[in-house]
Amino acid sequence: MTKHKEIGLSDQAVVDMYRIALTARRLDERMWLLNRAGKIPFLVSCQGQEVQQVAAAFALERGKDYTAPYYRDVGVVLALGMSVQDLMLQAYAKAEDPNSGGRQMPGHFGSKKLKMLSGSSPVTTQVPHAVGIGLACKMRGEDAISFVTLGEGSTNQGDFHEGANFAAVHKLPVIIMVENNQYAISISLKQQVACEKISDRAVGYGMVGETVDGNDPFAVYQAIKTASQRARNGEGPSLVEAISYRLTPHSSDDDDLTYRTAEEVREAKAKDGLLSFKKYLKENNLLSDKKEEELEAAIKKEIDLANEYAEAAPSPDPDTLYQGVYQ
Amino acid sequence: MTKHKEIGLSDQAVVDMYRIALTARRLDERMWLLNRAGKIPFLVSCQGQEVQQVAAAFALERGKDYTAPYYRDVGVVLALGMSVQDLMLQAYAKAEDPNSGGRQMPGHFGSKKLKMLSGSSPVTTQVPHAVGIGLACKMRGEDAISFVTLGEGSTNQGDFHEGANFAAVHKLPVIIMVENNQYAISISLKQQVACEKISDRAVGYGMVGETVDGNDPFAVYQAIKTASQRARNGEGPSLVEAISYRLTPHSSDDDDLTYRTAEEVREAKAKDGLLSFKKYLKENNLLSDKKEEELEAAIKKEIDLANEYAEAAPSPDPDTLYQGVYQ
Amino acid sequence: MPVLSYIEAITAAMDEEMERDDRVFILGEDVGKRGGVFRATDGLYNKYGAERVIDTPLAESAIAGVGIGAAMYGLIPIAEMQFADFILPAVNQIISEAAKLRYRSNNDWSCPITIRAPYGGGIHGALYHSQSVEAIFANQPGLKIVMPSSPREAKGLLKAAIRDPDPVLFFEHKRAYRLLKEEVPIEEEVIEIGKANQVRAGDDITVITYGLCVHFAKEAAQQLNDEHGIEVELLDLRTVYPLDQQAIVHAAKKTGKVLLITEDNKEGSIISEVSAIIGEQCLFDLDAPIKRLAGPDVPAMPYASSLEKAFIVNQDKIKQAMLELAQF
Amino acid sequence: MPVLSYIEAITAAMDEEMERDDRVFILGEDVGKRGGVFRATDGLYNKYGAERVIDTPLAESAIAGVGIGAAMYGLIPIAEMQFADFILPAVNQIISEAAKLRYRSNNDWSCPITIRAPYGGGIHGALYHSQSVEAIFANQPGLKIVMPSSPREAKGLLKAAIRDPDPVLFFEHKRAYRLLKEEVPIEEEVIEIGKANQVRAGDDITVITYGLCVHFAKEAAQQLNDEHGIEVELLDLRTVYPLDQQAIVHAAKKTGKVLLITEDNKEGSIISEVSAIIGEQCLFDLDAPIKRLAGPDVPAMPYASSLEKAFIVNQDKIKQAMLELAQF
Ligand SMILES: Cc1ncc(C[n+]2csc(CCOP(=O)(O)OP(=O)(O)O)c2C)c(N)n1
Ligand SMILES: Cc1ncc(C[n+]2csc(CCOP(=O)(O)OP(=O)(O)O)c2C)c(N)n1
Ligand SMILES: [Mg+2]
Ligand SMILES: [Mg+2]
Repeated sequence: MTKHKEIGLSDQAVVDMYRIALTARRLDERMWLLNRAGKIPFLVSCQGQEVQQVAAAFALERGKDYTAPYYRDVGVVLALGMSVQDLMLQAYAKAEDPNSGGRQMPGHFGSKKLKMLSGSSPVTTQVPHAVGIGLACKMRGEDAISFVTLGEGSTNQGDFHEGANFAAVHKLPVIIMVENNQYAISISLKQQVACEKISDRAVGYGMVGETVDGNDPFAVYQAIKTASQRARNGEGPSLVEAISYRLTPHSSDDDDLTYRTAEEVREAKAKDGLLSFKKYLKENNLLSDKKEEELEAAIKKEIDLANEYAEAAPSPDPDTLYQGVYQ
Repeated sequence: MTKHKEIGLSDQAVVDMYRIALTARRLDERMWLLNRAGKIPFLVSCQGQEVQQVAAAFALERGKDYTAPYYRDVGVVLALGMSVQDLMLQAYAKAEDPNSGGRQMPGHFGSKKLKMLSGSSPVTTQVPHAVGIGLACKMRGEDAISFVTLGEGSTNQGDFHEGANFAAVHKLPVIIMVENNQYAISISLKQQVACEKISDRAVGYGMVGETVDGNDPFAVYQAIKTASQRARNGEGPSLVEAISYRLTPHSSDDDDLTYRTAEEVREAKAKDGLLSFKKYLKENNLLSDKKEEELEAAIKKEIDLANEYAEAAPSPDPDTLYQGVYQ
Repeated sequence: MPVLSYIEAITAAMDEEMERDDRVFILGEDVGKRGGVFRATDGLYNKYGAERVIDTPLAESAIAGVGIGAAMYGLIPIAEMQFADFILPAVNQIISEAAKLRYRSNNDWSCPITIRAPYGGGIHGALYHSQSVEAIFANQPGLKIVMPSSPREAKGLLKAAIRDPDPVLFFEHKRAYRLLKEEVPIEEEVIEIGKANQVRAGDDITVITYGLCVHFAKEAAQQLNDEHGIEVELLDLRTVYPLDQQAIVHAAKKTGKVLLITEDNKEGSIISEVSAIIGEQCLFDLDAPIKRLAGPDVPAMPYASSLEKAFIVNQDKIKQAMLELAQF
Repeated sequence: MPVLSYIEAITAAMDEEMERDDRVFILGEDVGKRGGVFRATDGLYNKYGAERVIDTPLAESAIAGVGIGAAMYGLIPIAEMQFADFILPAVNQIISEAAKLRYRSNNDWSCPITIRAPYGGGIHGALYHSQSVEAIFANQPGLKIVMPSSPREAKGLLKAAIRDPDPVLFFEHKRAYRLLKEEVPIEEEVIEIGKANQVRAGDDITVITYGLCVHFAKEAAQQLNDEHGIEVELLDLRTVYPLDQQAIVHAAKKTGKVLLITEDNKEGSIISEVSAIIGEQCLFDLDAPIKRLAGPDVPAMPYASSLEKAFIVNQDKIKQAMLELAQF
C-alpha cells in the first residue's frame, strides 16, 4: 500500500494537497516579483513551509475546526478556502481584501466565514486566542478543535507558555503547531533555544509533544490527525513541531546573506519538501509530466487573473478610516 | 558519617541553619499575633518553607552571590544577613526599614549591601532580573552566581519562561528555585499545571532540572550546591524545585478553609521540616533539650527587642514622599 | 429597594447577567471556590459551577488572551485581574489584540470581553496594590474604560459593560467595595456607557471627577454648601475613555470655573485630557485657570500610613481645592 | 562637521558611548550580525563582539527584564525593541520594575537602562509597525521618555539617555531614519534630558510638538513666513515625560495662540498634558482656544496608502492648522 493510503489519504486528496502547496509557492514567487517591481510594498514568504502547512490543514475538519494561522501560512489559508485572488487583494491592500479590507499587511490572515481568527503582528498572541477558542468549544460541547501555528522563535514569548499551560490544565482541544524553519529573522535556532527540540517544551506542560519532518507531508498529516483525535476525545492539547527551512529572506525587507551563507540555503533547497512531494506523486503515478505542465499552467493563469483583478480593484475609501473602531 | 558531614556541612553550620529556620518560624508566628492585635496591617507567611529557604541560602557564597528572594523568603533573607529587627521595621513600615524605608509591604525584600535585589509585588518579574545579574556576572568575569526563587503558581507567568530560556541560551550562572508549596492562594497545584513536576519545565529550556523534598535541608542544600558548581563552571543555569506545603493561609487577608480542609493542613503540619530537622539534630547530639530551650529563649528575646525597637521607631517623614523618584 | 454595598452590587450584576445569558462566564485567579480575594464572585461558583466560574493558572496575559479567544468564538467572558496593578502583564493582549480586533479585521471579528480589576488606594496596599492604571489604556481607540462611583452605578454600568459588543475595562475602587452602600433597584437597570452623569447641579464651580473621588467630592460639596453656600456642579465621568466631550463642555461652561480631580498621578492622567477638551472647546467661557487636583508625581502610593496619607486625594484636600477655586 | 542621517547619528551615539564606557552594552533582536532590522547597530557587533552586542531570543519582556537586572548590577544596557509596537509585552517590566525600582528601594537600587524603539508611521507599516506608544508610558513617574527630532538631537539626546542614572525610553521615528540628515558635531555633545528646545522664535503663534513632527512644523513655518509673513514660535518638547513645564508656559505666553501637534491618536496623548499645563498655568495669557492637531481616534494607522494618508499628520495638515490659528 502506498504511504498516503496507509494513513487514510485518497489519491485525490494527495494530489489536491500538492496542488495547493504548489499554488502557495508560485503565488509567493509572484509576490517577490511584484515587490521588486514596486507594485506591492511588502511580503513575508512561505517558501519551504508549504508542504507542512497544507498537510496540517488537510488533517483538520475544514469548515468545522477553528484555526489561527501565522503570517507565513499561505499553505494553510489556501487549503482552508482563502483564494489566490483574496491574497492578491491583500497584497495590493485593496478594499475587497477579505482579511482586513486593506488595513493590515500581507500575511495577516483572518476570516470569520472560514473560522480563521484574525491575526496581528506581535508574534504569539494568537496562542492564547486559540486556547480561548478551545475553551469555548469545550464549554459549548462543540466537537470542533482549535489549531494554531507559530514560528520556533516565537515559542520564547511568554504568551506561548501561558497559553500552552492553560490549554493543558483545562485539557482543551487545541493543537499548537510550531513551524521550525531554523531562523527568527537573523537569529538561528541555537541562539533562540537551548533545548534539543521545541517539542520538548510539551513535557513542562504535561501535554503530548512530537517533532516531525515538515518536508514530509504524511508525517505532518499523521501527527496533526492523531493530535486532533486526542483533542476530540477530550485528551487535551498537543504540541507538534514541524521542521523545515526558510528558503527566502525573512521578508521583502530582509537581506539574509548578512547572517547565513548562500551555500546553506542551497543545501536546504535541495531538501525542499515540494520537490520530494512531486517525486512521490510521480513515482506513484499520481502526477505525469503532462499533468504537471497543466497544473503549472492553471496555477499561473489563476495568479495572473488574480493579479489583474486585484491591481484594478479599488483602494479603500479614505472615509472608511473611521469605521469599525466600535460596533 | 552523618548526613550533613557527608555533604560537607559542619556541625556548627547545621546548628546555625536550624537556628535561623527556627527564628524565621518564630518571627512569622509573632507577626500573626501582631497582625491580629491590629499592630501591623499585613503579613505574608513563610511557615512550612523555612527549612528549604535556609538550606538553599547556606549553599550560596554569602556576601558574594546575588539573590532575588520572593515574598515568603524570610529564611533566605535572615540567612543572608537581614536581621530580625530589620524585618520588624519592615512590618511596622518604619523609616529605618532597610528594604524600602516603609514604602513597600512586608515580604518585599531588598538590600544592595547584601546583594539582594529589590523585589516588587507582581510575581515572577524577578526571574529576568536575576538572569540579567547572571549575564552581568558572566560579562564581567565575576565568579558570583545569581539565585532567584518563586512559587510554583508563579512559574506560569510569561516572565518565568522568557527568563529561564534566556539564561539557558546564554549559559548563565543562575539558579532558579521554585518553592512548591502546593497552592497559589486558593489554586491548587493541579489547577496550575498539568506536568508532573515543575522541574519538568527545565527540559524545554535545555537546563538541568531537579525536584527535592523541601522539608529535607540536606537534599535542598546539596541540590543548590551542585547547581551552583555548575553555574560557576560555566555549565549554565539550573531549575530546582523544592516541595513543601504552605502551613498558614496565603496572607493575613486570606481564609484558607474556604478552599482546603483543616485535616489536610494538619497532615502537612505533621511533616513540617522544622520538626524533622530538630529530630535530626537531637539524634545526632547537636541539640539537647536544654540547648533548645536556650535557643527558643534567645530567639524570643531577639524578637521582643526588635518588636519594641520597631514599634517605637519613627515613621517615614511625609516630606520624603517626593524623594527617590529620579536620582 | 435593597441596600447594597459597592461589591455586592458588582456581584449582583454578574449574577444577573450570567442568569440571563448562558454565554456569560467568569475567569480569573481565585474567582472560584475562594470567590475572589475581595469576594466579588462570592457564591457564583456554587451557583454556576467550575465551568462558568473558571479558576485560571496565575498568568494574566493568558487570562486576557484566552478570554479574547473565547469572545471571538461568541462567548461573553468577564475576566478578573486580581488587582489593577497586575493587569500590566496583559497589556499587549489588551492593547494589541482586544482593542484592535474589530478594526483590523474590518468589522469581521469582535471582542465582547469585560475585564474587571480593583484599583485605587487608601487601604494600606502599598506601591503595587493601590495604583490607578486607567491612564495607561486611555489612549487606545477600540477600548472603553468604565469606573463606577457608587453601588448603583457599579451595577448598572457593569451590566452594560458585559452586554457591550466591544472590550471594556471595568475598574472598581477597592476601598469603595465596603465603604459605599446605597439603595439599588431590583429591576433591571443598565446604564449607558459613554455618558457622564451630573451628580449635583450648581452655579459656582464645576467639579469633574470619577470613581471613588465622586463620593468624596459629593460630600465635600455638601459641606461647602452648608458652610459657605457654595453651589457645586459635579460631573461624574463614569466612562473615562472615550470621554463624553459634550457633557464635559456643558458642565465647564456652566460655571466657568473648573476643578478636575483624580486619585492617579497628575501628569498624563485622565483629567489632562478633560482639561484639553475644555481648553480646546470652551476656553472663552472660563473665568479661572483649569485646576487639577491629583496624586503627586511619584511612582505609586507607599505603604507607611504617613506616606499614604501624604499621597492620597481625600475629602479634605478636595474640599480645600473647591473652596480655593470658588474664592478665585 | 559631517552630515549624518538620523539613524547614523543614533549609531554614532551608541558607538561613542560603548567606546567611552565598557559597561555599556546592547541587547535586542537581530542587533548582532544583522545590525538591527533598520541597521541602527550596524558595525557594532563587529567592533565590540557578541558579548557586548547581544542577540536575544524573541522575547521582549526578557529583553527589558534582563536589561533591568544587568542595570541593577551596575552595567549600562541599551535594549532595542524592534518596533515600538512590540514594546507592549514588556510593559510590566518597564512600568512595575524599571520605573519603580529606585523609589521602592528608597534609593538603594537604581536602573540606568535605555530602551530604544522605532516608532511612527508613513512607511507602509500598517497597524502594528506605525504606532506612537509614548502616551502609554507618559504617566509613570520614574520613567523618562525622549523623542528626538533631528540627527543632531538624536545623537546628543541618546548619549544623555545612556548616561542617565534612571530608565529612559528613547523613541526614534523610523521614517526620520533616512529622511533627515544634518551636520552633527564630531566633538562630544550631550543634550540635557528634560529640557525643551526653542527651534524657531516668533510672535504670531506658538507651535509645540516633538519627534518627526518638528521637522514638518519647521518646514511649514518657513512656508508660512515666506508666503504670509507669519512668525511661528516653535518648541520641540524633546522629552515628552516628564514635561518641561517652564518652557511650555513660556512659549504659550509668548504668542497667546497655541497649536499642539502629535502624530499619535488625539485623545489621551502627550499634547493633552501639554494643553492641561497651559490651561492651568497661563490661561489668562491666551487669545485663542488651545488647538490640537493629531491622528484620528482609530486604533492605528492602516496599510493601504489611501488610509495611511488619511490618518497621518503631515506637513500640509500642519501648515493648514497653523494658518487657521494665525488667522483666528
Ligand atoms: C512581539 C514581537 N516582537 C518582534 C517582532 C518582529 N518579528 C517579526 S517576525 C520575527 C521573527 C519570528 O521568528 P519565528 O518565530 O521563528 O518565525 P518565522 O518568521 O521564522 O517563521 C520577529 C522578531 C514581532 N512581530 N512581534
Ligand atoms: C502578576 C501577579 N498576579 C497576581 C498576583 C496576586 N498574587 C500574589 S501571590 C499569588 C499566588 C502565588 O502563588 P505561588 O507562586 O504558588 O507562590 P506562593 O504564594 O504559594 O508562595 C497571587 C495570585 C501578583 N502578586 N502578581
Ligand atoms: Mg523561524
Ligand atoms: Mg505556591
